[in-house]
Amino acid sequence: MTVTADTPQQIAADEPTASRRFLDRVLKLRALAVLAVLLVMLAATQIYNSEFLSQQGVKDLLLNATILVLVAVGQAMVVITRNVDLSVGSVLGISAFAAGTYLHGGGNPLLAVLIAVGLGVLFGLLNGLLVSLGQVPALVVTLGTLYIIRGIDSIWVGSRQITANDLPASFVDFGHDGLSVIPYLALLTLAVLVAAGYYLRSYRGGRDLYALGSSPEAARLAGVPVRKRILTAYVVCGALAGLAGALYLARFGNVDSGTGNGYELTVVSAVVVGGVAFTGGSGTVYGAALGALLLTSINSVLPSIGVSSVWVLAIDGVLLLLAIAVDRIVALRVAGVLRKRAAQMRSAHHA
Amino acid sequence: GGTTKNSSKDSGGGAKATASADPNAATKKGLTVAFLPKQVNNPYFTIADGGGKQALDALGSSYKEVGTSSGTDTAGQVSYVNTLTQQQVDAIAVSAQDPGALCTSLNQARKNGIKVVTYDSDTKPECRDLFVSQASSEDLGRTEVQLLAEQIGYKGEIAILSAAQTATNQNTWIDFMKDELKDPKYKDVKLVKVAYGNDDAQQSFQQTQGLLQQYPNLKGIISPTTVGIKAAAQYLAGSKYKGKVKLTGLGTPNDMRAYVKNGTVDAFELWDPAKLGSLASYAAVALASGQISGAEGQSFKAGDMGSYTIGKDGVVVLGKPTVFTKDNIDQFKF
Amino acid sequence: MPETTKAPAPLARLGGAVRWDTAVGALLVVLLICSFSFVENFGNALNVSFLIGNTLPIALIALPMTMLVVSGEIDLSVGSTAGLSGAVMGALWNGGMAIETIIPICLLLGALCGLVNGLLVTRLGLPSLAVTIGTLAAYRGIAQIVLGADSVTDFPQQYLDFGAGRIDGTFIPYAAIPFAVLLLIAVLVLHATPVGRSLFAVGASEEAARFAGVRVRRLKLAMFVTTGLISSLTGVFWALHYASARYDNATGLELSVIAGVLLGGIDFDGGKGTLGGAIAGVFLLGAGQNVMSLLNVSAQSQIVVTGVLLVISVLAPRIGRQVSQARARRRSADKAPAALAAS
Amino acid sequence: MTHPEPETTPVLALEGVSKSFGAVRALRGVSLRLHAGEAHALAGENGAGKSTLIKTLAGVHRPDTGTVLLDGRPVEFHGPGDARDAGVAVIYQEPTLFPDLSVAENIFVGRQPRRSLGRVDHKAVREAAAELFRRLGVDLDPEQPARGLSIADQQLVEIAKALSFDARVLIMDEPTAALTGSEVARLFGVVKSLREQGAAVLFISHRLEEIFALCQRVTTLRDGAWIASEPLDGLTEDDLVRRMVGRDLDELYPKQDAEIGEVALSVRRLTREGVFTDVSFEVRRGEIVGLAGLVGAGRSEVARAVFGVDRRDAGEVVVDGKPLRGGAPSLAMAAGIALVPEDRRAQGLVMDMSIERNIGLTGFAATTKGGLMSRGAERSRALDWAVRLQVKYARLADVVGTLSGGNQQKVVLAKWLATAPGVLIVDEPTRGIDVGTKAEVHRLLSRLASEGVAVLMISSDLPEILGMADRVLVMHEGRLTAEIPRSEATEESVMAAATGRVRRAA
Ligand SMILES: Nc1ncnc2c1ncn2[C@@H]1O[C@H](COP(=O)(O)OP(=O)(O)OP(=O)(O)O)[C@@H](O)[C@H]1O
Ligand SMILES: Nc1ncnc2c1ncn2[C@@H]1O[C@H](COP(=O)(O)OP(=O)(O)OP(=O)(O)O)[C@@H](O)[C@H]1O
Ligand SMILES: [Mg+2]
Ligand SMILES: [Mg+2]
Repeated sequence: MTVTADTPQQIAADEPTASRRFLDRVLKLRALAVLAVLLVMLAATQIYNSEFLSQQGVKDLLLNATILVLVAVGQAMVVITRNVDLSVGSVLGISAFAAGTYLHGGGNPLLAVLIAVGLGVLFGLLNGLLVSLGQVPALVVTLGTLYIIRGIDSIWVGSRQITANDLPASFVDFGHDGLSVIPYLALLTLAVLVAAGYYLRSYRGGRDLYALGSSPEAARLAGVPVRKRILTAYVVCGALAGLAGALYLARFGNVDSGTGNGYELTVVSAVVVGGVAFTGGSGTVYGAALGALLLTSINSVLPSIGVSSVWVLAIDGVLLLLAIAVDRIVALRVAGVLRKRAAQMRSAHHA
Repeated sequence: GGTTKNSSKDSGGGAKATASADPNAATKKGLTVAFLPKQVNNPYFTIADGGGKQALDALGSSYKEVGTSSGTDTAGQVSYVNTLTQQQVDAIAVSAQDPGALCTSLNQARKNGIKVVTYDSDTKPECRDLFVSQASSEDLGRTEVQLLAEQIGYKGEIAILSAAQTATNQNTWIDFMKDELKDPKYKDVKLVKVAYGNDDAQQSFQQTQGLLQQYPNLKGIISPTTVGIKAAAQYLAGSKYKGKVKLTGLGTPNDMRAYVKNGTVDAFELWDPAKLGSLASYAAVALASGQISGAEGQSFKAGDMGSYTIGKDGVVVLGKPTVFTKDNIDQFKF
Repeated sequence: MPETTKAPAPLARLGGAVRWDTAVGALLVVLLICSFSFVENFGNALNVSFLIGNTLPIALIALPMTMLVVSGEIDLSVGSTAGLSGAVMGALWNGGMAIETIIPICLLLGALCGLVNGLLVTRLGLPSLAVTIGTLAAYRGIAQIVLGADSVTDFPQQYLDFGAGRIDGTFIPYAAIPFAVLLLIAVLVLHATPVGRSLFAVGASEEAARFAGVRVRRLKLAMFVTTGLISSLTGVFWALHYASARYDNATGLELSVIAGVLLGGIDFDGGKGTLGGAIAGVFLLGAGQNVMSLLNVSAQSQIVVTGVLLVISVLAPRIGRQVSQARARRRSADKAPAALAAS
Repeated sequence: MTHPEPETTPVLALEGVSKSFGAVRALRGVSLRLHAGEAHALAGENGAGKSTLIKTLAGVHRPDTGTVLLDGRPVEFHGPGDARDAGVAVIYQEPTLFPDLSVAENIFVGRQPRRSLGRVDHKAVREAAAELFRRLGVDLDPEQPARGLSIADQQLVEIAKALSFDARVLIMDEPTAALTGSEVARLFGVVKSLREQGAAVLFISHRLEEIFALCQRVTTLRDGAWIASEPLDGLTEDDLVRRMVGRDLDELYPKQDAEIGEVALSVRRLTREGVFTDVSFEVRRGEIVGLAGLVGAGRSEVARAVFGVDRRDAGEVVVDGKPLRGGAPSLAMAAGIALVPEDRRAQGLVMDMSIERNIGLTGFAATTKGGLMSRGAERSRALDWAVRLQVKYARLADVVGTLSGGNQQKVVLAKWLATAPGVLIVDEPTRGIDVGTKAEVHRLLSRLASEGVAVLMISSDLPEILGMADRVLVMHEGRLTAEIPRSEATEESVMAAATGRVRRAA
């Protein structure tokens, strides 16, 4: 899957100091590229349809993104360790329903959120234990738990559903109110995002996640507590999926046994578009969040410029391909430029 | 040469309903009727199938329900038909995910002596004995336009938020809606767009947002699907459009209660799903007892719902839908 | 990776004796025997033909998917490719084209879909997971554009009969015969030709394979094209088998294929597994579902069973290995009390 | 000055340790004592159990029997972390870096200096790494990612990592295998000063002169069994070899004179931008041409471009008078070229595949009948070469990753020699190979040359180049700087060209 010969890093290694700065810029550019695509898309839509970035429009954009961003942040942490959690959709569904059941006919909204998070932690723990203790492929295990949790959910929920009518008004309002255009849900998500980003960047635990994703064998030899770290990543991922479940409940006011079905593919796309490599060890949660924002924005943009929904799916897919392909082409070009520069510098040095 | 569409007109080939029926035959007891809804765990079908079970209990026959947990798993539905054929049930009541895909296996079942009733969503007529329709498509289509037009004062732009683009019943209703709009009294009402939310809460949500952004002057939305209307209502309730943009369509009272009460929605309609299921049971038992064969003009008794007559193409219509408003919604608990 | 350095030789040998793919095959046989004897209606020809017919689409795609996964790549767009070729088949049929022309066109289209995947992966060096998530949406979307809300059902009867019928007097669906041929070809290619060897090498270490003269990109491209081709074949079969061409045919098929292949012991890191195991895994899931339906197990419980099977499929060999490791350690500790005393 | 066994308690010791991997008994009742302030060498053939012993000391393996003693007290290390916490720093035979992390982070994983609130102090990490590189005299940017580092640089990072511990015990498993003279000298300087400060050192190398240069005592292993522990003073290289091999050594550089034939490989003005420029040379049949240079001079890159693994930007390669299209190793193989790459783990072998299949990977043409492979043919082809090269293995179906480092290298050689190449390019062919086998490999290369094969030998082992090559090419910073005939090739002349002190005479 990797093109060993032409990665930008390798070339950059040739001429430390000069290329170093260049590399820095390029790496930052990576996240910037997704951001740029996003901004251009939003701006173009706004030009086409002036309602798009109205107060309501901005609020909607942010609200649409929150749930996916939360789950994508958790997923990114797991993917960075060279694992994956496919069960997030199922966890989201079951914890949303659990919170809803508790709130049904009155209950403390805060406690409901805690219940959802708690359930998420529980499933995260289950996944984490299976993956880290069993040392088995995460893809299989979490595909298994995806089915198991979904099955348990539908057996438990049956045909029941939670509707807005069953929920306290304060909770439902929390789902769409905010500080002027910024919804509370978005603020909460932002806080989680920054916390996760800071932890990954500036704590030993966070750096360990990158290390063990980069090379599990080396991590073991370096004395990194591999199992503990993987467990942590899964627990965080589960907790965030649970939290997302609670927010889903508040946002949509409606949960049944199908909630969150198929969500894993969306989450994985967001993470991939955001530049988190499935081979582990690289990428950031900010990238993943941007990827999520891009994906949900596409789904807001297309209806609001009146693209027939017949076309939406195809355009979605093509845009996703474009996003990753452009990113890759830019990276390859930069690598080429760097190599030539190194050559020039060397011949200058030689002369 | 080759085989083209035109060269093979005589396709299909299911057992056509024969007219040999004895209206006075005794109602058999101890039959097994299997319900195969589009999707198990779907509240709507749970109510409908519940109605079917009650009727079967009353008739002294037994009920079972099987089905897929996804509403678009046609292959799954086919294999359930096959399983039921293997288990030799007496009749199958099925809500088809696809009008054609079930044909082979349903005809296979009928060859094995199993009666097939479709309800809620039909297959091609030659693949079943009877279709129990929730309401005439014409009624549904026209009344929804009437409901909305009234709410917006017969003036302004409207849009439709449907389910999947392939949903057969939705499309029939939408055709009738368009037809209704041709009436001169709707000359100021303009249908600007049909959007598809694929019966997914989130997609329906975003489609509603898109409609409102694309048509800032939108006055009303018709959503002839229970998932769509719920999602649209939830979005409107939390946005600045609440109360300003009217919403109607098909929804269940339980889903919509909160939005009717908080003023997001004035009125919407639906038939009683339990009665639909119940009628399907009566029809299935009547078929299995030999009282009817599915031919036009035959009639059968459906307990306290009275007697029903089979119409053209083997269709039995349940009746007119109920309109729910603030005033009557609390009387309905489904 | 840690396993390879830790797994000692005799255990590897022991692991070799009870390899997971063999175990899955055995499990399948046991399940079939039990079902024949104890489950009413299971054993009759009609049911068996249903079972095979319904599992065939998954098994078909599992053939190239196994090879692709062995080479370290994955294709999630198979269901959409199948759906797209079904949709195109429906649209062309509606347009009055002869079915004998339509089917080759659909197959070509499938190969093209695979080619697009393959080029994006091999030329641009993009991860196949990401690429095929993208084309999963794109191909399905195109199918929707092509056929829209239509559902085409009036294919010629002799073709529908081929898709759904079985050889008179037996339980064997007509379609099982071409499948058997393809299976044989696939087994030979993967396990007895240089191409297969190269696939394993590429999956286990792409760089080492390249240094050994394997034309990695070409090989992968060919695998993607084959996967697309077989997916479209499946799409055509699907439309005939269910007598219905719709844009959403075969939705979610990729997950069933992957579940089966995983259950059959194919390692998604590449470089490991056997086709026999993968096909056994696919049929184990198919037969399991058939039996559970006959036993009136609800769809929800079936999902749980599938999940549990998957988890066990990876945990069981692992636990087995650990148990035998512990036993080996105890044995060698017993053998050497003298050495301990000496220290 | 003699070095009797010190009376003090050893810092770290093994007593009667045995370790088996299934049927393979890698260690059998081995004892070893490491004392503070002493450098201890571990000698033995490939597969003797040296790396296994180290991994036992480091807590990677748990001994089947016997004990590990820390300061005279038995300890049980449950993992590499425990050993590290006890002050044991280890450089493993195969570099184990995190390719995605920066070089600096690689050094300090899990031990990063911290600021308030437990936050990692990124600046301190960077500076500490830079300081370590200064001490080692290495020109590496702490910020660059480890991905793409040459084997030598990787090894240097590993060394820096081990030094950063300020450990009481420093264990090094063939740290010098990839290094050239100057780096080795600097490493020894640092290690000596650590030892003088009281650290205990355990050192493994197949270059005996290094053992004599650095160490005071030596323990020899043979087939997993302890042979001797003794002071190095008074021991000769031959003595040591005899302990290791159990017999006297053949001549190390058995250069046969071969008849030099026509040009087999001709490389003209080959250029890969940013990597090497304008490289032209010829190799004739029967000739062994050495390609020397400092680490990073671009020798491996030239080999890769000739073989077609890397694209070339300009220039041409001609084999037996026919131009060779670039970009595909399969074409090069068809033209009769074989390349034994420098990184056996990443490039030479598919580590998860069996020995026979690895060797078989280059021989499909010979083992395929009617499109299908013959397992028998594959096996006998593999067996033939495994035996010729004296690979030590249990079964040919064993996964190649379980072999010892040196035996893995032999499998790579077998894999390529089995193709009966007309042009053989070997990149560091004897890295990590024990003295006995090294002589074997040399004899083999020599014989191949005499049979008319054109051999291009890249090596960082200068004596090897001088001992084996008919002609020495020297590269410096991506250019050929000298071509020296055997008669004039000396350590001085080659080093002068390699360091750029002389320009290639026009
Ligand atoms: N994980 C393992 N599984 C099976 N066998 C192993 C494993 N590790 C080592 N061995 C075997 O143990 C023996 C000793 O190997 P070891 O790596 O200790 O040798 P070494 O002395 O370091 O050799 P070299 O000089 O080639 O590095 C070899 O026969 C090897 O095949
Ligand atoms: N002077 C230089 N400036 C910048 N980069 C260089 C220079 N010399 C070599 N390189 C690069 O350093 C990397 C490492 O090269 P490498 O060490 O493999 O070369 P080598 O001559 O084969 O050495 P060895 O075989 O001893 O490892 C290559 O990518 C090469 O292009
Ligand atoms: Mg070793
Ligand atoms: Mg080199």
